[in-house]
Parts: sequence; structure tokens; C-alpha cells
Amino acid sequence: MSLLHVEGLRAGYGSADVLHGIDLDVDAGEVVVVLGANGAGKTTTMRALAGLIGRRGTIELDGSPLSSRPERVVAGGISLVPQGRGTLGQLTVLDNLRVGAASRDDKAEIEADIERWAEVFPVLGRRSAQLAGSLSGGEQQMLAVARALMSRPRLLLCDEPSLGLAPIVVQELFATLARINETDGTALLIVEQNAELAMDLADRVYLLDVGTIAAAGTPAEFRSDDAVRSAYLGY
Amino acid sequence: SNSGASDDSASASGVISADDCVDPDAATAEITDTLKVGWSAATSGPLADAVGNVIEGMEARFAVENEAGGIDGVDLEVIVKDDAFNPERAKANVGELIQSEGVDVLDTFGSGQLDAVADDQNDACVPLLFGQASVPAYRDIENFPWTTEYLPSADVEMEVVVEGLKEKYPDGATVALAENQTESGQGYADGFKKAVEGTDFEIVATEPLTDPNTAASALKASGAQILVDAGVTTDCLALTQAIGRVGWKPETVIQPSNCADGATLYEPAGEAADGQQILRWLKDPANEAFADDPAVTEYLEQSEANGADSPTNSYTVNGWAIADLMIDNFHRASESEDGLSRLSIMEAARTQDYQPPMFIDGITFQMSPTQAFGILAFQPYTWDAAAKTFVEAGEVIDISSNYE
Amino acid sequence: MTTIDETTSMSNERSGTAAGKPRGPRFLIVQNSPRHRAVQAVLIALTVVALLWAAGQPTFRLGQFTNVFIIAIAVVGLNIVTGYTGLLSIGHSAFFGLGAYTTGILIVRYEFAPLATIPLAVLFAFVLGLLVGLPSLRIHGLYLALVTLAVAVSFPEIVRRAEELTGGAAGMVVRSRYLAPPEWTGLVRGERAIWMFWLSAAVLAIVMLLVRNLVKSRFGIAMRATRDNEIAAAANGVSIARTKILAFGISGAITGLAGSLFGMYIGALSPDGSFTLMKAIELVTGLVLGGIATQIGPLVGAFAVVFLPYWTASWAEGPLSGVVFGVLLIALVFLMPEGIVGRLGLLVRKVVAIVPSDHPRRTAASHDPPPEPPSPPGDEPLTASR
Amino acid sequence: MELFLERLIIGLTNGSVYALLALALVVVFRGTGTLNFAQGELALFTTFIAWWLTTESFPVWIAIVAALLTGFVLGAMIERMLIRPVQRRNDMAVLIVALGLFTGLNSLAGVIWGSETKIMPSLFPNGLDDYVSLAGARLYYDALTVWGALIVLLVLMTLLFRHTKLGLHMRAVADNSESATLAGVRTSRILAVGWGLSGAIGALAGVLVTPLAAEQLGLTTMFHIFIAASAAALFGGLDSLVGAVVGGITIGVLEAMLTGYVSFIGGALQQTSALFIIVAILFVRPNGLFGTKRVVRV
Amino acid sequence: MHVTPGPSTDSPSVGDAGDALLRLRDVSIAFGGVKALDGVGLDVLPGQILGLIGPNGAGKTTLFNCITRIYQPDTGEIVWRGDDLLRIRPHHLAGLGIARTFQNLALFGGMSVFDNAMAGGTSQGRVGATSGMLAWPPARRRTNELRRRAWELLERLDLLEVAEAPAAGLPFGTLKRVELARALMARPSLLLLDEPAGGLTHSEVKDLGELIVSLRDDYGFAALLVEHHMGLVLGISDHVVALDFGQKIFEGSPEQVRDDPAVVAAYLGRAA
Ligand SMILES: Nc1ncnc2c1ncn2[C@@H]1O[C@H](COP(=O)(O)OP(=O)(O)OP(=O)(O)O)[C@@H](O)[C@H]1O
Ligand SMILES: Nc1ncnc2c1ncn2[C@@H]1O[C@H](COP(=O)(O)OP(=O)(O)OP(=O)(O)O)[C@@H](O)[C@H]1O
Ligand SMILES: CC(C)C[C@H](N)C(=O)O
Ligand SMILES: [Mg+2]
Ligand SMILES: [Mg+2]
Repeated sequence: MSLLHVEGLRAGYGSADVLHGIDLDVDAGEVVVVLGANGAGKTTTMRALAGLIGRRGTIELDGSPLSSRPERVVAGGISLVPQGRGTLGQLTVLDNLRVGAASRDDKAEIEADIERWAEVFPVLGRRSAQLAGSLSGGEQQMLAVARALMSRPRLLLCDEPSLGLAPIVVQELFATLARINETDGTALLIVEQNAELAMDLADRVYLLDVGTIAAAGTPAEFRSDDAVRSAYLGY
Repeated sequence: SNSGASDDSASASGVISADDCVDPDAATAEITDTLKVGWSAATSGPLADAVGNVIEGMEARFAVENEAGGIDGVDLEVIVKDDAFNPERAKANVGELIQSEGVDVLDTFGSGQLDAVADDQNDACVPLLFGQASVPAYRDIENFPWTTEYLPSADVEMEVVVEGLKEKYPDGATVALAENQTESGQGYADGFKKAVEGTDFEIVATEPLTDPNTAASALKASGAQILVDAGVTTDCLALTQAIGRVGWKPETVIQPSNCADGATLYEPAGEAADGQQILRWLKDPANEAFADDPAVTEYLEQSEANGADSPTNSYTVNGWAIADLMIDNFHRASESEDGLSRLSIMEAARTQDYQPPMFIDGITFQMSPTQAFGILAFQPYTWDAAAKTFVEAGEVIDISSNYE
Repeated sequence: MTTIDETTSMSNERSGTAAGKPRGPRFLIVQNSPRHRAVQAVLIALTVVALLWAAGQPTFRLGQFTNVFIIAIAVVGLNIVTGYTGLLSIGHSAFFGLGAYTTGILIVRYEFAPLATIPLAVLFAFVLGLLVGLPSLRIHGLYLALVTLAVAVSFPEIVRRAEELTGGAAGMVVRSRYLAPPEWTGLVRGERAIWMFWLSAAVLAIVMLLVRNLVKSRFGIAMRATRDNEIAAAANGVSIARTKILAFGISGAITGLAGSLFGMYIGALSPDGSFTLMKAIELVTGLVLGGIATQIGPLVGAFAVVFLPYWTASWAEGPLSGVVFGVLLIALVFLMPEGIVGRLGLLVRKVVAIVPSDHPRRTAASHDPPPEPPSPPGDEPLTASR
Repeated sequence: MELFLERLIIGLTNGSVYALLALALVVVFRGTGTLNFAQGELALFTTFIAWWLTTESFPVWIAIVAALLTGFVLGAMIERMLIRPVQRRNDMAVLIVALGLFTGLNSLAGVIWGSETKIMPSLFPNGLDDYVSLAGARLYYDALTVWGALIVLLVLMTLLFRHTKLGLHMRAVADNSESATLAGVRTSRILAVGWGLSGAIGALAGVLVTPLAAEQLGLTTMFHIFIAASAAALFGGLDSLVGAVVGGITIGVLEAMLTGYVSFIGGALQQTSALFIIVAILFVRPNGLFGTKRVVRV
Repeated sequence: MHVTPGPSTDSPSVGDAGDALLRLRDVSIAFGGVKALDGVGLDVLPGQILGLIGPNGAGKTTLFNCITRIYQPDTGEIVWRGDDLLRIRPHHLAGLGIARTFQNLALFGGMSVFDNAMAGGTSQGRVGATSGMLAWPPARRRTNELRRRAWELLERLDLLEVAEAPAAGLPFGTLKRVELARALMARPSLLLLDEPAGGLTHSEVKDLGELIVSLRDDYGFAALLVEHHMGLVLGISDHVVALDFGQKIFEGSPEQVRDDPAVVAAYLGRAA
């Protein structure tokens, strides 16, 4: 049984559907990457999973239906790093991290986790008292990732986590994600334009096109496809 | 202005003419079946209770009259439209009452509302009788031939107040004036200032009643002997509380006549209200002194039987008394040569000299074709906090001689 | 690896309409085409018919309609700053009052003809608008609303204070003989109601036309840009200061114009009557109910704020009417948070789309329906503020 | 001196009243990011309930507790049933819902209890003799109670926002509710609690204030207080508790002093002058005295 | 100050700024303890695409904000064609020929894509309220001219399909192009691009790079390009500057960047 099982997911804004029946699985501890063109519906998929927008279709976590209330989704072990960061700009970096632990009650552990992520992203440690809104774009992106990790998710959803990050930080970020995946067994569902790096990490890859899954396979299979290569990998 | 009307506003019958009306025929048409009195008043908002009581009093009195056969067979009916104390809505209401409800007589509550409707109602020649306003403007018969006010004009009342004060302080005294920031309050304040001109009374402080506490503290600082409240209803209680709290007890406190209700405006203030003075023209059904008065007993009986649920409230009594005054006019109009019509009603209203039973004996409501006197006599009362009642503080003061 | 549909998936989808299956509007009308002109002509004809019908109503209804038109003008003014420039004002009662008092004072104290007072009323309100607009350069959002609140609260207090000029708390009555229709109209004094009706309707029409032009103009774009994102607006050459102050000035002038007409309509001015904070709130209510930043929203909203209390007062007695009114307000907002016209506009746009005449693909438009505005502006942040 | 003290006391007392209601406004703002325009009428309504209970011969303190509870429940219900559904769609619409509530609640109080002025009994002795004399000026016990309540409330709310998880979550929701939800904050509960709290604070303000308000308890009692309180909240910075208190007191004292000492202004321009001084200060500090500047980065 | 009406490929530079269109000298700014910029100097030559790279928080956006007068530098000078830019108010920049896009978008969400583009033309001639209200024919003519240009640019940037749609709700990548169109409406001589490729796929980035180059060739503006996408920066830049902790750590040709040890250590990481 997969950790997350999605079948026939439909969602959209207003009256028009953007997703027309997405099927998708993530196993426990697995890294899954979603590729897709600008406007294909990647963000919409992630938001639907997180419960931020209304949706139809089956979404199961551990075989039982996933709540459609965002805070229950988090409590269930799924956490989203939204596209465009979505940090709490008027709160300090430290408070942002604390809020990230909203679903937890273990005070001591929370402080330990804060330490841990401050070490992984040193700038967050240095700026812990700064208002999140005044951080640079990339700094905020790091904060968003760290905050999502504060809930100790079993499945971390990342919507273009490398957006706006310096190459060196992207490498570090992916290394960190890999490490978390390895040490904590956190499963990852990543939407990423930096396909090369993401595929290095991925166990499986989906290709999203105009609201449907156009292809699914292993990284190797994708790499061997000329069309994919030219569109997403650039060689 | 009491200067009197010019002669040309009088009609052939010497009182009033319908020639300037938009529809002169309507003004002289005979009223049959029912006579409708249309009200535009605030039946919602902070004044809703007061207005509701006035209307209940009037309806009760009309019910009694209808039972007794009406005005020569014509039934009386009251139609109310809510204006929420908003002049715009009063204007619309009065238009609708005239054109769509076809009312024969109008009434309104509040000076601002009366201002907004007077011209329309005069153009349409629908009498607006006994408007609940105390500004002097509508004593101007030349400009407003079809409008009369019920409440004593603020300057008349203040003239009587000063008469009374002169007796108590023959050598004059110092006065502090608290002024409500509305048309009504300013009317009282202006009236008082006019009345003390040339006397030995000196106004040593004037404070707006925006915040009663601040006002009380400033008025107290003036150390005046007399406090005159140019206020409107709820101000009276507020000011009393406020001077109580700053610990000021002026020798004399004068409240305006619209603060006539003991139970709601004096009793709650306790000791602080003791000895406050007011001029009254109505018998007070809550006062033991009137327990045996036949008019009062009849009023209590009849009003209660006809749906007025707070008969001792002074606004209810006002409504009843206004109805009495109207009925007097209607009867006289109906008995006139022209029969019952808007014009004859207005003629009757301009030639009235009548004491409604609920008016204190010796006080009448007077109108002449050239002068709008209205109420020109009052009896002074003081509030007795211990007994929780008003007590007579002198004879009826009548200043009608000043106006002849 | 499972199937990849070579043709579609790899095509470099660019447009936002790629996703979903947009149901474009069924009818496309090219701006200024004969078809567009015809639609406009029909709408104008319908308006004229409606006005003629209204003019035949009993006088008191006529008065209510006049009141609606006047309030509509005031709301059109408010719409400029609050709707299009994004500056919430709860101080427009002061412009309304200034217009009314200017007209009243000029007629009563200086014996002006009513119509001759309009230019001065508009001018004064314009200047006051510029002054009220000044703080908007430094003070933003709700703080700015507080500034406008101060203006609203102070207007009646100042009128009371300036007793010699305004009559103070006792108010000022403009007798109806001063307000008679001008001679050239051929109307007599008793026909004041119909005169005011047509006067207000005409002024409203002119004002709506001017504001329509304004909003479509480059200044209008600058106003909306300022509303949506000040920093980006400035970076694109919009002078925030000039735009805000001028918008306040124009807005104030229009609301002052409405006030001037109101003075002629009501004939009795008092500081506690129609120029308090309550009036400002009424105007904002009208704007939101009708549809903020829409062209005919103010008119519809004015109908709502004039007639709703009137209707509720006739259904329910006394204070109960207030309860009904409150419930009705909430219900309306629940049903149509974009306002009545805002909501209708969304529906209409699903069916009809007006294509600008200079759209490069205009000719192809009828075959290949292009631009479906996908949905109402979401709450998706477009700035970097988070 | 006596006059000065008297004015000062009046100013402080009126100011504390404004401050109490301003605190309620700040709590809603910090907890949900909106300004509750119906706050005053909500307070009025709950005060009427307290008054009504006293007329049914319940002890005053029970009436007050009941008012606080009602305030909480009403506040929470209003948020959940009336505000939330429209807030998601349109900010201006929230304003109109609040205005609808404003009219509706006020009229409902009128329907149920009538428009006549009511006398709300005080929890503490408030006879004409229950005061301490300060150089001739009278400081009444009930005024002292209001000051005391204000200080206690300020401390409690500060602790709540600074040191509790609930407070942190309220700030998070107010900043960006979607983002807070994503972090696992139970946004809907937080929103309801925020409004509930402010409803209760408003009720407290109402029951403490009306016995000492010269106007007593009537349908218009809260309007002026609400205007002053919103000015106070904004002046203080809208998200600052201390700011609300300083703002409220400043307005109260300004009103009393300007009216008392600046004869040109007098009482006729009381609100005008106080508000314009505040506007002038806003020029210097556009985010209020203690408000945090919103960081906007591009 | 003077307004530059059109493309300025051939416009000779003015004053003592030499060849540089824009010249920064010793620009510093600090926020609290954070030195966001620390003595930065650089020149942008006409028609040049200057790549600006650096780790997150290096001060790239801050540099843009100083140039566009959103921030006031603590020290240093910024000279535009010989004029002191620090004396100029933000809204006059567009008229001088400086336009920008924003890292995390700053569009007018309530307006259509077309109107967003039109807003970019605000600097082109007087924007009168009276003339707008009266639909004054000369003003109308100017507006129509701008509209034509806006349509042209939308077509060029492949935005015609969404021209009438409100900007809010369009995909991120599309909106980035809308910002580009809006900036181009000002007929800039210098275009500041803050991470224009964010959120685009590889092939989309490639297309964007080509688009920028072809636009530059047609309209002749210079560009200051901030981007973390090395393929794009190194592919289209004529010259590259790297910042770290607010200081310039590298300046040179794109070919040199990958081998610069400071840049690799601070920014690129293991040679990509
Ligand atoms: N708030 C919204 N309102 C209306 N439509 C929206 C909204 N957000 C997204 N859309 C539409 O949904 C479609 C899919 O958008 P989505 O953001 O899921 O794409 P994406 O694959 O994440 O693209 P990107 O690369 O831009 O992040 C797009 O056509 C977009 O226009
Ligand atoms: N308004 C501000 N208040 C406080 N600090 C600020 C402010 N603006 C920028 N900073 C700080 O200045 C530094 C530089 O920020 P800037 O946004 O210029 O970085 P950047 O180079 O654009 O980074 P990125 O690539 O992540 O966008 C950051 O550390 C940031 O936190
Ligand atoms: C009944 C009173 C409140 C009326 C008041 N005296 C007025 O003239 O408006
Ligand atoms: Mg996306
Ligand atoms: Mg940046």
C-alpha cells in the first residue's frame, strides 16, 4: 500500500477545472518528482493535496481518505512548501519556525529541531530575530523549507523549492532533502524545474501536461526520451 | 417672530386661503368617512420609545373619539411612517403620506424633520398640526400658513424661566448654561440668552453638552448660582449625574420642559436631582397630587383600555393632549359653513383657544389668525428626590399678556 | 515508462488558457463596430424609456428617484478614490455637506440663483479633496481611513461652530421659492420636483460619462495601478502623489456636486441631518453593494441604499425594520460579495465579450474566440510582500 | 489645581473606556487581521443582556459573567457564520457585513429592550459618596475599577500574545492565514477564538463603562465610544496592545483638556480637535505610535 | 531632467560618465546590522547585457532597489548619463529610460494584462486627468498610439491570448512575461531584470534567453540581468558581475565566471 494514493483528482478555480483527473502514488520513503510546463497545473495539484482548494477524486493517506482541511493534512504528516514561499512576513524567523511546529506539542523536541534547521540553513540561525518579510528572496525560500520540516512530515510536498536559490544553495538544498529522506525516511513529492538535480534524487517521475498525467516512469526512462530531454533537461 | 402676519395672507374668511395651493380644490374638498392623520417620526432608533408613546397616546384618544361617533361620523385614523430621525426620509415620507396615502393632516417629530418637510407640506396645503418641535421658525404664519407647532417655542419657555428667576433673585445672579448641540438645544440656549438681555442675570459660562462630564466640570468651575440646561431629553439625566459626580450643587437647576418624565429622567439620578426645576403644562398622571383629578383618572382609564402601555409616561400624555387639540379643531371645522376640509381644519387651527383636559388648569392652547401663541403659560415644579415626585413650586405663570 | 503523447505534451504551452477547457464567451462584439453601436443605442433607448416612465410617477416617487440620482452622483465620486484608487474614504459626507452648504449659503445669504452655485460648490469640494488627499502620501490603508473619519466627524462640528454663516445647529432652511425651476425651463414653482428630477438625471448622466472616460484614460490606468501596487506603479512612471491627490480632488468635487444638488432638493440643511458620518457610511455601503470599481455600480448601489430602508420600514414596524435592514445587507453581501453590478458583470462577461477594435486578431476573433478572462481576480498575491 | 485634576480624572476615565474597547479591536486585528466595525454594537448588546439579567434579579456579578460569556460566544459565532464566508472573497464585503451587524444588533436591542435609557447597576459601590478626594477633585471607585480592569487586561493580553502558543498562532493567522494553515495552525479555531476574545473584552468594557457613563445605557451609548476607540487603536498602531491603551488615554485626556482649556475650541469641536491632533501625529508616524511597520519587499 | 523618447542604440552618452549609461560608485546600504551593499561600483554600457549573480542575500535586488530609488543608499553615487540619479524621484525614472521587472512579481492584479502593459506607458507623455475625462482628441490620439504599441508587444511576447484576462490567476511564467511587456512599454534604454526565468522549464528558459537578446537587438536597450539560472546568464550576458555579502567579488566575461574560485566557492558550488 502506498503512503499517498491519488486517483482521478480534479480541481480548479471558480467554475473551470484545471486538473482533469490526476493519478499519482508516493510510497513511504520514496522521492517522486513532477515535471511540467508553465501553467500545466503542478501548483494546483500540490494545493489540492494540501487541502487549500476544493477538489474531487480519491486521495488516500495510508489507505484512508485524506482530510480536506489543511491543518488536518499537516497533522496527518503531509507538509507543503508552497510556490512563492508563503512565509509569515510580519513574524520573526524564529516565530515562523515555531509556527511550523503548530501540530506538535513536544516543547523540548521543537527547540531541538529549530537548532537543527538553523544549522542546516545557517542564515536562518543568524537572522532568527529578523522579520521574515525583509529577508531576501532566497533566504525566505530556505525559511519556507525549514518551516515545513518543523512539523516532522512523513511526506514533504515541495513546489519548486529551488526557485530563486543560488546554485550552491540549490545543491545544498537537494543534498539536505536527500539526507532527510535517508535519515528520517521522509517521502518527498517535488515539483521542480531544475529537472536535472531533481531527477538525480528521484525514484520516480511524473510528467504533468494540461491537467493530466502525460507520462510516468523512472528517471532513466525520462532521460532517454528526446522530447523530455530537450524540454526539461536542456541537452 | 411674533411680529404678526401681513393681511394678504388671510383669506376671504379672514384666516387663510387656498389660492396659492398646487391643488386648491383638494384643500377645500369635504372629508368624508375617515380623516387620516399622517405621522413621519422616528419609530426606530434611540427616540423610538418616545415617539411610540406619543403615537400610542394619540391613537388611544382617537379610539375613544371614534367610539363616540367620530367627527360627526368621520372616523379618525393614524398612519405612521418611520423616518429614523433623518430629514431626507421625513421628506420622502411626507410626500408619500400626502400623495399616496392621501392624508388630511400631518404631524412630525423633531425640528430637523419639520424643516425638511414644511415647504412641501405648505405647497400642498396639507395642515401640519402640532409639530413636535420647539424652534421658533414655525410661528411665522406668513411663510408657513399651513404649519403649527405644539411644543412651546423655546424663547417663550425661556422667557417664563427668566420671569421665575427674577422673582427668586430680584438682584440678579450668575448663570451657567449647558447647551445641547442640536437645533433644539440651540433654540433653548438662544431663547435664554435673549430673555436675560437687559436683566441683572449674568451668563458666566456656556458649555456644550458633547461630553456631560467635561461640561459639568467646566460649569462647576464658573461657580454660578444657577444652572440652565438647554438640553434635550436624555441630556437632563446625564447632566444631573455629571454634576453630581463632580460634586456641584448649584442653588438652582433649570431643566427644559421636554424633560418632563420623572421616572426615567430624574429618579435614576437619586439625590443629585433633588430640587431641580422645570416648567410643565401637562398634568402628571404619575403624581399623587393629581390622583383625584377627574381628567387624569379618565385619561388613565381610557388610555390603558385603548392600548397605551405606559400611560404615565409624559410622552404618552403629550400624544393624548395633541389628539385632544386636534379633535377640538376637527369638530369646529366640521361645524363650520364649509364643512370638514383641510382648509377648514387649518382655519380652526388658526383660531383655537382650548384647554385640553390634561393641560394644567389655567393653561390653554391659543392661536389667532395673526399670531401663533400656542402654550404661553406654565406651572413651575421641582423634583423631590426623596418622594420621587414633582412638587408644585408656584402658581401658573402666564405671559400671554406680553404677546397681545 | 508509460505513454507520452509526443505532440501535445512537449509543445511549449505558453498561454494560461492551455490548462482547463475554457468556455469562452459566446458572443464577441468588436468595439465601435456597428453591432457594438447598436447595442449601445438600444441601451440608451432603454434608459430614456425608463426615465420617461419614472418622470410620470407621483411626485413623492419622483423625489425618491431624485434622491437616488443624487446619492448615485456622490457614490460615483467616492468610487474614484475608493474603487479605482484604492483609498478607503469614510469622509465623503463632508464633501457632500460642503457642496450642500455652499449652495445653501450662496442662495440664502448672497441671493445666488441655485444653478449658479454649482461651480463654486464643485470648486470648494475640489479644493477640500486636494487637502484631504495630501495625507494619503504618507498615511496608508486603515490609517488613511482614520484621516477621512476625522474629516467626517469634524464637518458637523465645524458647521455648528460657524454659526453666523451656516446657522449653526439650528440649520439653514432654503425656502422653496428660491428653489423654483429657472424660467427658461417653462416650469412653474409647483413643478420643482420634476425639475429636480431631470436636473439630477442629467447631471448624473454627464458625470457618469466623464468618469467613464476618466477611468479608461491613461490617468485611470494610473489610478488603478496605484491601487494595485504603489511601488510598481511608481517604477512605471506613475506619480503616486499627483495621482492620489488629484483623484481625491476629482472625487471630492463630484461628491460636492451631488451635495449641491442635494441642497436644492432637500431645502433644509442641518449639521445633524444628512452630513454626518452616517452619510459617509451610507455612501460606502452603496458603493460596495452596487459594485466597487464598476461604472454603473454606484447607481445600483444608490437605489439600494435609498430604497432598502424604505422597503424594510414598510414591511416591519419600528426598530424591527432596522433588524431586517441589517439582515438584508448581510444577505446581499453573501450572495454577491462583488456587488450587484460586479456579479452581473461577471455573468455577462461569460456570454458577451467586447473586443477592442485595435486588437491585432480582431478579424480572426469571431472564428477563434481568444481571450476568456478565466475567472475573477483571485486572492493570489502578485507582489513580493510576503 | 482642582479643576485640572478633575479634568485629568475625567480624561483618564473616558480614555480608559476608549482604551478597553480599543483593546478589543486590537485583539481582533492581531488575531484575524480585520477591523471589527460592529465591535461597539456587540458590546452594547451584551451589556443590555447584563442589564436585563439584573432586572431579573440576578446578582450583578453573575450578569457580568454572563455578558462576558455571551460576548465570547457571539463574537465567535459572528466570525464563523458571517465574517469568514465573505472574507475569503472580498475585504470590502467584510466591512458591509459589519455594518449590517451594526444596524441589526442595535435595532435588535431596541426591539427586545426598547430605546429608553437603562440604568446598569455597578459591581462596585458607585454612589455619590464613593470616592476618594484628590486635592478637591473626586476620584470615584468605579472609575478606579475601570483603570484597574484596563491594566489587568493589558497585562493578560500581552502575556497571551508574547508567550503563548495561542498568541503565536493568532499572530500567524493574522499575518497570512493560508500560510498559517499550511503550517498546521488550526486557523478556523484561532479566528473564532480571536473574535470570541474580543467579544468578551467588549462586553467587559460595556458593563464597566455604562454605570459611570453620564448617558447611562442607551442605544447610542457605544457609538461615540466606538469612534474614539477605533481612533485610539489606529493611533496606537492597530496591532499594539500598549498602543491601544496609550491611544485611548491620549484621546480621552486630549478631549477633556482641549475642551477645558482652549476656549476657542470649546466643547463644540471636541472630537474634531482630538482627531486632528491624532492625524497630525500620524503624519510623523504613519503606522501609529507603536505599530509595527509592514515590511514590503520587492 | 530629460526624457528619452525612443530606442537609444545610437544615442551618445552625456557628461562625464564616459561611455557608461549607468555608473555606480561605492554604493553602500545597511539594514540594521546587515550590510546589504558594501561599496559596490559597476558600469553598464549602452546595449550591453550585464549579468549580475551572487548568492541569496548578496544584495542584487537591493542594488536594483537603489537604482530605482526604492532604497536610498547610505553612501555612494549612481549616475545616469551624467545625471545624479539619487536626486531623481522614483516615478521619473521610467521617463529617463530605466525600467525594471520584479523578482517576485509586482503586477497590477485587478487589471487586465493589456492594461498592465498600458500602465508601462505612463512615462510616455503627459497623463492628464482633465483631458482624460473629456476624452480630449489629442490625448486620445496619444493613447491610441500607445495602445498600438502595447498590442505589438503583447503579440511579440505571446501574450495576445490572455490580453483581456485579469493578471491575477495567470501562471507565474506568463506573468513574468507580462512584467517584461510592461517594462518595455517605457521604451527603456536600461532594463533591469530580476530573475526573469524563475519557474520556467529548460526549454522555456532557452526561449526567454533568445527573446531577450532579440528584443535587445531590436530596441537597443542595455540590460542588467539578475538570474540564478547559469545557463541563461552565461548564455546571453556580455559581461558578468558577482556579488557576495554586498561586495563585488568578480567582474569579467561569462567565460571566466566558472573558473573563478571566489565565485565557485560562494555561489556555484561544485562546478556545474
Ligand atoms: N488563483 C487562480 N485563479 C484562477 N486561475 C488560476 C489560479 N491559479 C492558477 N490558475 C490557473 O490554473 C492553471 C494551472 O496553474 P498552476 O499554477 O497549477 O500551474 P503550474 O504548473 O504550477 O505552473 P507554474 O510553472 O507557473 O508554477 C493555469 O492556467 C492558471 O492560469
Ligand atoms: N528592507 C529590508 N530590511 C531588512 N533587511 C533587508 C531589507 N532589504 C534587504 N535586506 C537584507 O539585505 C540582504 C540583501 O537582500 P537582497 O534582496 O538584495 O538579496 P538578493 O541578492 O536579491 O538575494 P536573492 O537572490 O535571494 O534574491 C538580505 O540579507 C536581506 O535580508
Ligand atoms: C421632542 C423633542 C425631542 C423635540 C425637540 N424639542 C425638537 O425641537 O427637535
Ligand atoms: Mg506552479
Ligand atoms: Mg533578489
